[in-house]
Amino acid sequence: MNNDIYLDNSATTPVSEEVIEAMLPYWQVEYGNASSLHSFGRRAHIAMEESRARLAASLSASEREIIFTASASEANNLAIKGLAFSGINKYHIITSQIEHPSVGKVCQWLEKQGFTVTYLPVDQEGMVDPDELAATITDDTLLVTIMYGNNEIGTVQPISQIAEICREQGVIFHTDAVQAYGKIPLALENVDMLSATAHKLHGPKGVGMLYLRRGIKLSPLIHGGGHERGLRSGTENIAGIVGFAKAVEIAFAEMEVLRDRLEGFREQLIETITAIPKTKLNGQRKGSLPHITNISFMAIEGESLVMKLDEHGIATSTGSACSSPNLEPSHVLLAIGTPIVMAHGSLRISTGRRTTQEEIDRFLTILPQVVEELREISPFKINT
Amino acid sequence: MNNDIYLDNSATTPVSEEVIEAMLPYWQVEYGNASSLHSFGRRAHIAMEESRARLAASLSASEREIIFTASASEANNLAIKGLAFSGINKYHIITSQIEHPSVGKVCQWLEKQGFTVTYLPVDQEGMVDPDELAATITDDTLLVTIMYGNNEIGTVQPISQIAEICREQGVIFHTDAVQAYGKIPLALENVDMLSATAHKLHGPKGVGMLYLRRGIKLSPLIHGGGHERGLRSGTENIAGIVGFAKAVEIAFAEMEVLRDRLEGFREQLIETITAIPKTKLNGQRKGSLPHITNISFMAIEGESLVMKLDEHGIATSTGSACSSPNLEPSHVLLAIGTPIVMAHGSLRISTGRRTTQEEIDRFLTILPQVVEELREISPFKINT
Amino acid sequence: MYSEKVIEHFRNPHNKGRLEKYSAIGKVGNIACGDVMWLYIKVGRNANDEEIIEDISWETFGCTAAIATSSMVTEIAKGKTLKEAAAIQNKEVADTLGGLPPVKMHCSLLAVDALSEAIYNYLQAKGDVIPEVLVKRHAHVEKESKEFDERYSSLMSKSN
Amino acid sequence: MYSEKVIEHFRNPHNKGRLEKYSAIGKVGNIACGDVMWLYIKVGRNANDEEIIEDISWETFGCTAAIATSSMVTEIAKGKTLKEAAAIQNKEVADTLGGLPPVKMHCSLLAVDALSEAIYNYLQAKGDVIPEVLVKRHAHVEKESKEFDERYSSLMSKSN
Ligand SMILES: Cc1ncc(COP(=O)(O)O)c(C=O)c1O
Ligand SMILES: Cc1ncc(COP(=O)(O)O)c(C=O)c1O
Repeated sequence: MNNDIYLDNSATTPVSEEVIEAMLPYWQVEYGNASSLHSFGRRAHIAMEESRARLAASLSASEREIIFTASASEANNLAIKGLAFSGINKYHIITSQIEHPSVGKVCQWLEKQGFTVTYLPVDQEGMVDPDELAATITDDTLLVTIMYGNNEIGTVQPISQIAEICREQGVIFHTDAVQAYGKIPLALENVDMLSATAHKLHGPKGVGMLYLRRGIKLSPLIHGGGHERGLRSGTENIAGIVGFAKAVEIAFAEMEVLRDRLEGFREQLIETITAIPKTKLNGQRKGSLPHITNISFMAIEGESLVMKLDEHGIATSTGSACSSPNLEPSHVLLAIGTPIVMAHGSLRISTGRRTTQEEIDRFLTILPQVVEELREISPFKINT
Repeated sequence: MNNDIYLDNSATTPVSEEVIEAMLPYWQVEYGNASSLHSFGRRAHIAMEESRARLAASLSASEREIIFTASASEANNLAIKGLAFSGINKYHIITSQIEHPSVGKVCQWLEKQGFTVTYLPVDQEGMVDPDELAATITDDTLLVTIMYGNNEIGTVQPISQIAEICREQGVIFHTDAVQAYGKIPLALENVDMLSATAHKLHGPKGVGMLYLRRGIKLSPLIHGGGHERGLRSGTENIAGIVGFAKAVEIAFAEMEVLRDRLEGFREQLIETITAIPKTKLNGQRKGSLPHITNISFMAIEGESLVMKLDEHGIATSTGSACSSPNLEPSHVLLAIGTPIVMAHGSLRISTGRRTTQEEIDRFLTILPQVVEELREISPFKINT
Repeated sequence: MYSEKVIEHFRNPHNKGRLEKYSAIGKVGNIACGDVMWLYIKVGRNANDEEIIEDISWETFGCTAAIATSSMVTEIAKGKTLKEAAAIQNKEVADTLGGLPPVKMHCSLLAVDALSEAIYNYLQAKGDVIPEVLVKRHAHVEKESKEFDERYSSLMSKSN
Repeated sequence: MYSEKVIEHFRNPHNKGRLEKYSAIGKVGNIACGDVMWLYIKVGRNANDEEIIEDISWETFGCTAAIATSSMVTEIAKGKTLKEAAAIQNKEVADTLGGLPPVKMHCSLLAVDALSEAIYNYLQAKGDVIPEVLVKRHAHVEKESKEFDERYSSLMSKSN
């Protein structure tokens, strides 16, 4: 497996050695339940609160504002449904057409419960227009939820502008920052809620968090023992939480250096791949998340491209939702106006902390061969 | 820490060495996202499905019937709210007075949403009366949820009788089997849903499961990418899931032997402790969960007993909800008719896979001294 | 999700490309759905003087399953009489591949459709009687293609 | 949850037990709430001939915080004049213990109440004028005790 090249870091990341080391004591030695009175419990509780403090610091927030969940999906659901059911008599939500399903599907579900949802369009690079957003806010608007950075194409939204508009209009603003948190500096001044997850930044799977600005009331999704200030019950996953905090610590310490390196890779990827005929970069040319590059290939179906690369030990993904039963391509690519044919042939390459120059070079040698192979067996011939 | 005696295994358990070993590969080597198409993803998916098969086998269920969650609290919420919101036009739920808050608080919340809930009383040993249960079922009854074994006093309910009644009456039956699963053989013939969690049986915190009989439709709590057959979205915690399956494998392989050993400890604990004046066993004398022993001490407040034992390196817990702001003692102890004073002075001793005879002996030497000490500083004198 | 056999056929597909000399083509699928299959047959005769599929190949734009089923359906059909070939069921293709994920079963349908279309086109060009089964399948393919076009245009307008 | 100082006082409580000779007792709390504190004072006089708390002790049924605050309030009060002792605030007790969890703040209240009650009882028995603050606190303690009794009976009936 040593030869494998993992370029799917926006799906999930390998857990860093330091993170595993940080977690290890919390299974066999410090295994207490953080609610227990005895020393085992107290030490677990301290470890949890130290981790919470670290996450809070990363957002310049206070500890009371961090709620641990099991995933960003849960955090998104808690933020949106929790506010929807908190008893505020407002029934309009504004979001974008390019959200992750854990925001998009929640909004669709709320529509069935009687809410009205505005799905803002985006431009060709995937950007929401803050003016357009401002124009859709009404007296009935409960929440605006716009993701920070897109998971398929890497586009970064003008969050500080959007958040400021919401603050001025007295509307609560939530952002799904799963892909941006720990990768780029975040502008959070007027952000009321923010979701993140550990496994996208070299932490363990199964831990997420919601930043919840003090004073905002939510209805819990999971009732029970009253953990996390009553907002999320269930015995806390101490090892996971400690691992999350460690991963965040590393991510913030390394952010600038890593970002430069990944931006370098991204430049190289874009240059080399768009030199292949009939290809197109999806997303922003500049200002994008550093770790995501999404490119479409005419006359190739994305899934088979991923599978062919896999044959060479290269892990990537496709924006096209080929596995979805209705066979429609990615809603994100369609939202930015990608022609269907190109939307079916998209490849997402996402780098991470472990990615090396040598891997990028090797990938860029193999990719054109694979593209060639697939175009050869396609009925649509591309004159190269 | 080597001298510490951990007797709080119903709060949580140390993770077994074999379980950690089983999990280890899934952080740094097999870290793929189980939804990914490439080999990393496929291997993660296989690991998850093998784990699912193992859990299914432990319940004589099929793999499709196992839904992974992050905790039993989540599983209980999913089972109860998920059914409540599934679109069946029935609005009556039957439960008991001694459920875990992740069932009890959900029922209370549903009452606010317009449901009617019957909280069945229990007898002095904590048993629900199946006839009484049968009598409360109406045409409007959607669900009966009764826990398998109680987490505070260890009482095991007549689940097969209850489940049979529900089946006959066409009412869906759910059981919170957190404390019983892997500890005693379960009678599941007519059980429709069952919740369990890994961290109570020497698996990791942060993984739970819901067994959901084929054909029962639930509304998801967490919408999103459609994981777990659409019932619970969020990237799956593969390491945790693999660890859960390993812990279950061990628990089932060792069940008989461990049960005998823990029952032996329980006998010894009951004999020795109830020999201390003004004490009383809470729960069943026979037929209880093997790992839980709950005893009340007159004129002692439970929390300080736990804290005094902790001074001696002994981890236990109290049934009294001393940390709850309203200062009311355990709802379970009150439900079995324990006088308030005794309910305030309860101690729960719970053993596990790692508990040794030597630890039990040492605990039983220290406990009477500690009881004596606390009674000495109490205004209520016990004539010993 | 995919069986080993599917992945094997995807990695080393049989009968790929365009036959130099072919008797007919069957074209199915729609680029808007991400699956297009062109199937080429060359018809010959066996010892009993029955018309058989002497050679066969395909060109496919599509996912792993589309490519693997293209490979498999041509393997199964090769050497069969036209009548036998027309009787191949998509389930046989999927089963021989060790099964397909439910959302991918349509690929095996596409593959047998492509084969049927090729035989249909061959018989029609020759002016031969076309068996009922092929006529029915052809009608179905036409209908789907029309539906796809409609869906395609709706998707296209969505993407503006 | 508990500060180091709380745990230290819980483990090695000061002034525990019943004074052999005491001038008055203050009894507060209710067994139904899980907290009962009895506080004993022995009154003497200082060099200025003011009445002081010469010795002090307690017996407590209650949680960690109840025991730690019993220990701490008696430490703080010892040697103080009655007037100074009557002015001790629960916040001082809690702060000197390095803080208490919010749900446990009532223990520090209980502790100063017990002290106030002891002084109140002492002064009342002697027929002295009772400072306004002690009268008020005494009224409050009486009221709480009545409320507790009501709650207790409701809890008792629940547990049948
Ligand atoms: C009976 C019972 N049900 C549910 C739970 C909740 O389990 P978890 O901590 O996994 O949410 C527990 C333990 O906390 C329990 O003992
Ligand atoms: C933008 C975005 N939001 C939410 C999620 C969901 O995260 P999780 O898997 O922790 O639920 C993901 C990744 O899957 C994501 O990329």
